[in-house]
Amino acid sequence: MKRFGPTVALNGASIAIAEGETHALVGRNGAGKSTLVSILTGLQPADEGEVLFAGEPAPALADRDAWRRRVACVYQKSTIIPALTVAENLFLNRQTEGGVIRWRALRARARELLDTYEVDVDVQALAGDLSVEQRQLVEIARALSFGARFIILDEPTARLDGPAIERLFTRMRSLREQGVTMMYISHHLDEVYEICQSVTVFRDARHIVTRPVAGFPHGELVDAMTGEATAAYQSRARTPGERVVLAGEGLSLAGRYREVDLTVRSGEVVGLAGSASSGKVGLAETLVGLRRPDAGTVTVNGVRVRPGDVPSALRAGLGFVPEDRHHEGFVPLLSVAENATIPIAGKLGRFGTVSPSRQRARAVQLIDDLDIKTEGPGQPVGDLSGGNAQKVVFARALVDDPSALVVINPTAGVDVKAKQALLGAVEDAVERGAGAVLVSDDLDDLRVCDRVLVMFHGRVVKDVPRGWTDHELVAVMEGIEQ
Amino acid sequence: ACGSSSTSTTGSGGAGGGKVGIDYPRADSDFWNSYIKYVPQMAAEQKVDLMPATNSQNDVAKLVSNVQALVGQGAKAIVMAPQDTGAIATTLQQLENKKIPVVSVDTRPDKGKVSMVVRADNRAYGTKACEFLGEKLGGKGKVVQLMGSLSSINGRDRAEAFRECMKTKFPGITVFEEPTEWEGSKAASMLQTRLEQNPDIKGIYMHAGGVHLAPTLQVLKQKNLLVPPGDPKHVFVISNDGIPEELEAIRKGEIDATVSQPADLYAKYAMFYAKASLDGKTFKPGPTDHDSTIIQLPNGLEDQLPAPLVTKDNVDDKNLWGNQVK
Amino acid sequence: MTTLTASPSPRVRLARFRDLTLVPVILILLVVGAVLDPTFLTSGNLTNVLQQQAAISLLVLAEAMILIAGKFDLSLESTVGMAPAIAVMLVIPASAGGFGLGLPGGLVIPLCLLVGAAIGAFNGFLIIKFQLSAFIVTLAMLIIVHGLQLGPTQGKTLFELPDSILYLGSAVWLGLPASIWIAGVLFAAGIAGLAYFRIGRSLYAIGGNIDAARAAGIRVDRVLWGVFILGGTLAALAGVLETGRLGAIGSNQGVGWIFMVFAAAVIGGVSMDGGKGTILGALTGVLVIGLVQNILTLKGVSGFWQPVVYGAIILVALIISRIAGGKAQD
Amino acid sequence: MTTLTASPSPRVRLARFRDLTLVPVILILLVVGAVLDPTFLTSGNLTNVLQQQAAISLLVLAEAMILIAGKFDLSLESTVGMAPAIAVMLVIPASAGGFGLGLPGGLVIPLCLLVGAAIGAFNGFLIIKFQLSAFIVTLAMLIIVHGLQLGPTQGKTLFELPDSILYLGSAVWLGLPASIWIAGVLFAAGIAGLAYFRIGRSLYAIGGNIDAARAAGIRVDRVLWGVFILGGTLAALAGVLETGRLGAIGSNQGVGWIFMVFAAAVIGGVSMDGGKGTILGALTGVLVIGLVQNILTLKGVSGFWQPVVYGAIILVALIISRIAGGKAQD
Ligand SMILES: Nc1ncnc2c1ncn2[C@@H]1O[C@H](COP(=O)(O)OP(=O)(O)OP(=O)(O)O)[C@@H](O)[C@H]1O
Ligand SMILES: Nc1ncnc2c1ncn2[C@@H]1O[C@H](COP(=O)(O)OP(=O)(O)OP(=O)(O)O)[C@@H](O)[C@H]1O
Ligand SMILES: [Mg+2]
Ligand SMILES: [Mg+2]
Repeated sequence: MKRFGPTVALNGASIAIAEGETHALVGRNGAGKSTLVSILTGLQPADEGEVLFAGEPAPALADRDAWRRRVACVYQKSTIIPALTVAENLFLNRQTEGGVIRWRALRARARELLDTYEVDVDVQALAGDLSVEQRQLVEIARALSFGARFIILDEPTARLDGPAIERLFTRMRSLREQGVTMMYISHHLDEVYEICQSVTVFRDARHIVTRPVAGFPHGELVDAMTGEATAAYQSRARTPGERVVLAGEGLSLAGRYREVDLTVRSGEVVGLAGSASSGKVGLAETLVGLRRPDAGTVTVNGVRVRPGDVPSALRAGLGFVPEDRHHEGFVPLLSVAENATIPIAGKLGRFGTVSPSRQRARAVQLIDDLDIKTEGPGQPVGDLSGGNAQKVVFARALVDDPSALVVINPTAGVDVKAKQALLGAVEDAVERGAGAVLVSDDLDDLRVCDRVLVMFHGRVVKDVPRGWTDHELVAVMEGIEQ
Repeated sequence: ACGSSSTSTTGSGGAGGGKVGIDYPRADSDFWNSYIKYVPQMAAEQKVDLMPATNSQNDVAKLVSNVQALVGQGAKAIVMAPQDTGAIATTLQQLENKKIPVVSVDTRPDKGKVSMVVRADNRAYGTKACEFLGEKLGGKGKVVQLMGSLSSINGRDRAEAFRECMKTKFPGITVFEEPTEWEGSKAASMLQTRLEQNPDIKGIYMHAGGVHLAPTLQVLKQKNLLVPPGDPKHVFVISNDGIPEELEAIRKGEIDATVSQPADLYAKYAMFYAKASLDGKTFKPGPTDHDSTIIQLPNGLEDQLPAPLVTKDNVDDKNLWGNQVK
Repeated sequence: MTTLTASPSPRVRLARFRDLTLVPVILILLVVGAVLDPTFLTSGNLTNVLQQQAAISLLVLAEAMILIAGKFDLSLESTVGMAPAIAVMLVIPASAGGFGLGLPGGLVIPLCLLVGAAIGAFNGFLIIKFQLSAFIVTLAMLIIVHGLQLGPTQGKTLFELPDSILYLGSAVWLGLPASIWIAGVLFAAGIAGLAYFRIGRSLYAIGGNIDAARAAGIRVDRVLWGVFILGGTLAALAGVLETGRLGAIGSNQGVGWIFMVFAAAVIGGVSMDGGKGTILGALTGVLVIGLVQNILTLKGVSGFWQPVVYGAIILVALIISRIAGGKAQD
Repeated sequence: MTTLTASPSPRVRLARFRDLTLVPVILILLVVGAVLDPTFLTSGNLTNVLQQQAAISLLVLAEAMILIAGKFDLSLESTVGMAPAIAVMLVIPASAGGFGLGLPGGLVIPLCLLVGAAIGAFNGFLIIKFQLSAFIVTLAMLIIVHGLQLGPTQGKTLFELPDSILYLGSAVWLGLPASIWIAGVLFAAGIAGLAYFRIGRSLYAIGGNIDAARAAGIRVDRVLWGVFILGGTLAALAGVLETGRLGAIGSNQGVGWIFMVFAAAVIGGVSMDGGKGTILGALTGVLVIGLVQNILTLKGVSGFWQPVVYGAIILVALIISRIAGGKAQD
């Protein structure tokens, strides 16, 4: 049992993990998974109940070393320290057994560790300079390096692309062969089927079911998570209009992408795919004005927007969901209503005022539309679960009925049902006449697209129409086939 | 003798009556601390009904609010020592409107009515110090002036008088001026640096013995310059204030002189004139019965108390306030 | 999904009163003051407290806005003395210590506000355009601006002032000093502006997450720059009020205020980390500090021990606002 | 797999020298000083600069560690005066202004360090256990601690000091003032401790991401508390050195230092947001400030304009370290 103020995060939940198995924990956003992780790793005490390792009671909360011998973890929230080097992050608080730190030896150990996981990162680089993916890989390498016999991975793949996920799975399989026990949390259920032997479902802070994965139909698993019959998402068919709502011409940004042209029509969803560092995110961020291109122009709704200027893009009718919600997505201390309505603050009252009642009304409507689970429009977004915070960011993108929508990795860390809601929201907007660009590492997301532009080393190499198979698309993304 | 006549002021609570409010300017210098110690003693001697004192910590804004509070609590006369002589004008105006007489100690407000200013002439300090050093050095050489805060009128008066006197009477002497902000740490650093640059410095004028004395001696000691007056390496030091430690240093021959700023007389005559103004007594310019002169100011009167120069010859004089404390 | 065992309203309702955690402290001070000294609760004395705090409260208003936007300004305290001093020197004749430019005396307040705004603009320029640390830029500016007063005035007090600059700080309107009215109106504007206006809300967004604010289309640089300019202007106005109250401009007018300004803002609930706090809260902080000073003065606590009592009361107020506010402070 | 398009080495190599961005500034100052005054480059003068900065440099060392750990301590400056004053009063007779306890004079330095440590421990207690804002707690403590010096001494300067407390600040060892040796050794220890020891590295982890530090098994509270205690102790030691240099303990010893301490640390590259900067960098900051002061004194710049020159040089140093460091400051 775990409470946070009025919120019950865990309510009589229990989980038993057999030695040597890889055990999946699934559930909707806010089901209490991460809370359980922090209790199992000794970061927080449970209000009621106890943790047992191999039948023995867990060590005292203060004895961090004892906990770390028993369990290692990749937390959902980054535990990287940006101002320190990769090498030091890997061996944080165990740089030396005692005595003086020998940096050269430490770097060598770090190099070796990263090599075994094929992470190509300079160990002397500052962790803050790494990309999101690289940071995640460093965290995984660190967790696996403790030599603990029990490892917890809380959504390790939410920020990884296909090949990196594959490498992680290879690693997990070999660990399991060595008898290591793992708890694996993910919102990608196919990963659960691929790597896990048994699965536990949490819902509304309670334990629902634990079963072997084999012989647990996908549909039933989803139903157990959502508590109701849920159909798989069906992307809708539509015919794009003629009007160009978003266009980029001759865009180049040194080190990211080169000479990209792109047009999005009203009623069209254009996907942007590519492996890590292909430049897709950089391109999308240029379209919305977060980055200033070295060359080229961006046109929204026929208006040429000032390069690198978000407000002018928004004024021209753009809405967007940034890559990292914590970084650019929301202001944690401000309420759901306020976060969602920042772009239309000027329209919620006269003479520069913001009418709280109109703001609230608009927010209630968005909360309904996107099915955001919150105490009310007045709750700070910082208190929401990850998926719901992401929905608030979506709400902000949609609040001004944009005619062009750019969404970057919109479903990272979002549960099945929320994912459907978010993709549905994109499609709804497009049906209302908007055009959308959808950037994603998740091939499932890209299925809603009318066509997918594949980028490779900073160039658009192929325009793939609807109807592709995973295999075909991955081949293009990896540069194997043009 | 004081020219006293009895033209009683109206509304001041009548003769002989009324509480006196007092504000101390600061509590972080030895001179003022001695003054603070003398005040209750002198008040008791002269039977002044003194209210609990306030302290404006060298902040004129605090002084203004303190005075408001004192008046609010029923003060019929105010003794203050405004370290910022301009910014008190409005307050003095208000006090005049309320017919509350004001005695200003140590500083002379630029504007606004005061019934009496009790102070020694700070320009005279600077001039005395200049003359002392000039004569000892024979009209040539280099001297350092460790100045106080440039934002204080007394510091500025001493500095200007010293500078002008040197320029006119001893043009052969080079003066280095160090703005120490009444800080010992700055004084030590600046003096040390200046002696490094000009090892032939032969005289030092310290604006405040309380803060400058120990650092100066420490620097001189470090440079092996703390030698008796006969020695050619001797540096002549004249201080200001006349606290007991300065007198002790004069006895030991570490410094040569000081200008004794009479903390006891400040307290005594502050109380005297406060009571006198409540009693309705008034005064006229001219010499007084206590070796001082009252002069006329545009906005009141000023009693210029004597500030003796103390050297080895008269350092044991019992009348020096520095010999009376302990 | 979150299951709510309790109704959410108590939480929300409490949050709304978080600005007012100092109100019990103020009440305690009023009672204590009344018990200790009969003068304390008189309207004359309370008016004095308000008048004495009027100028510094404008600095607290300015600093609260700057802190909420996630920045820092130490140089405000030097502006309090320097802006009116320079403005006055521009209009008075050289014989009275001015520059002798002979500008009309009526210009002195506009000039003063302009000087304040210019200082704020320069701060903003360095901090926003050069991306320098706000703390250290404004620390350097604190020193420089004070020097820019000492230099031209040669450390002297300016006491021959044009009437126009004396008026606001000394006039009485409807039985209350004008400075109280001015501070009151500006605080009301600040409270409303930060609660109900788009521009005010954007300060919270910028202070809470500057990247998110930028991504949401707020013109972050422009807003921040505006806040610095407004801050400098308010500090200059505080200087005008203080000048009128004191009748002259001393060379250390405003010196040492900034610590009290921060203390007032922070015990009033404004976070040093940005994005948190209200103008109303900051106002309660000013009042607490003013009342404490007044009581200490009335009781005539020895100047030597005053700081101890004073600091201890700030600590206690801090602890009370921590307990009532319920959240760890940054 | 992620491939880095550009070779990372130039960037990394630069980062290693980021501590030293002030070295060009120091070189410029040395050249400028030498040109302006022939005394400047003499070993006597440079020794003086180091000796004058020895005491304040210990505060910078303490503050740098506290800032790196993501906290704040303003009260250090008051400890510089209060710790030695109280220690001295404990040992000298009542006739010389002491408490008359008659403790042996040799105890004065240990007592002084103990007082400093106790102040640090109290700060840590309020900040860590009560989770109060470090800025405002230590601001209140700045006032209180200073009051705890003013109260017992009644604002007087303590002139009659035991020899033991004068020794360190005035002795000369191997031709250099002892205080330079002491500061040098402590800085060397600080540089090594923060670069090569787990406890030192844990300060960076705590300042960089306190939750991550906790998850990595660092005993965050204990380390932070230790840093505050160490900070108070270093401030007390600075007080001992300053007392020896000045030969007396004035009632405003240390007052006003804290701004310079922050300026030195921040232009030396220590971030106000925690987790960034080095002790070596902070040391270069101290040197810049010391050299600037020395040059201003040698040139005899008018006291009225000194602050302007001084502040402007800090700004320029800040801009240079910003450009050389390449990153936006916080
Ligand atoms: N520190 C906290 N303070 C208040 N509420 C919290 C805190 N941490 C978690 N919660 C709440 O507890 C509930 C469970 O959160 P938890 O993070 O365990 O969910 P989760 O299952 O990991 O969700 P996700 O899939 O989005 O990661 C949520 O409602 C969340 O808002
Ligand atoms: N802040 C940065 N500074 C310098 N280079 C960067 C930065 N961010 C990304 N890069 C580099 O720019 C290139 C393109 O990055 P971009 O993020 O656009 O690729 P991406 O396709 O979005 O990759 P991913 O799918 O992994 O997010 C990569 O080589 C990346 O390492
Ligand atoms: Mg989670
Ligand atoms: Mg990317």
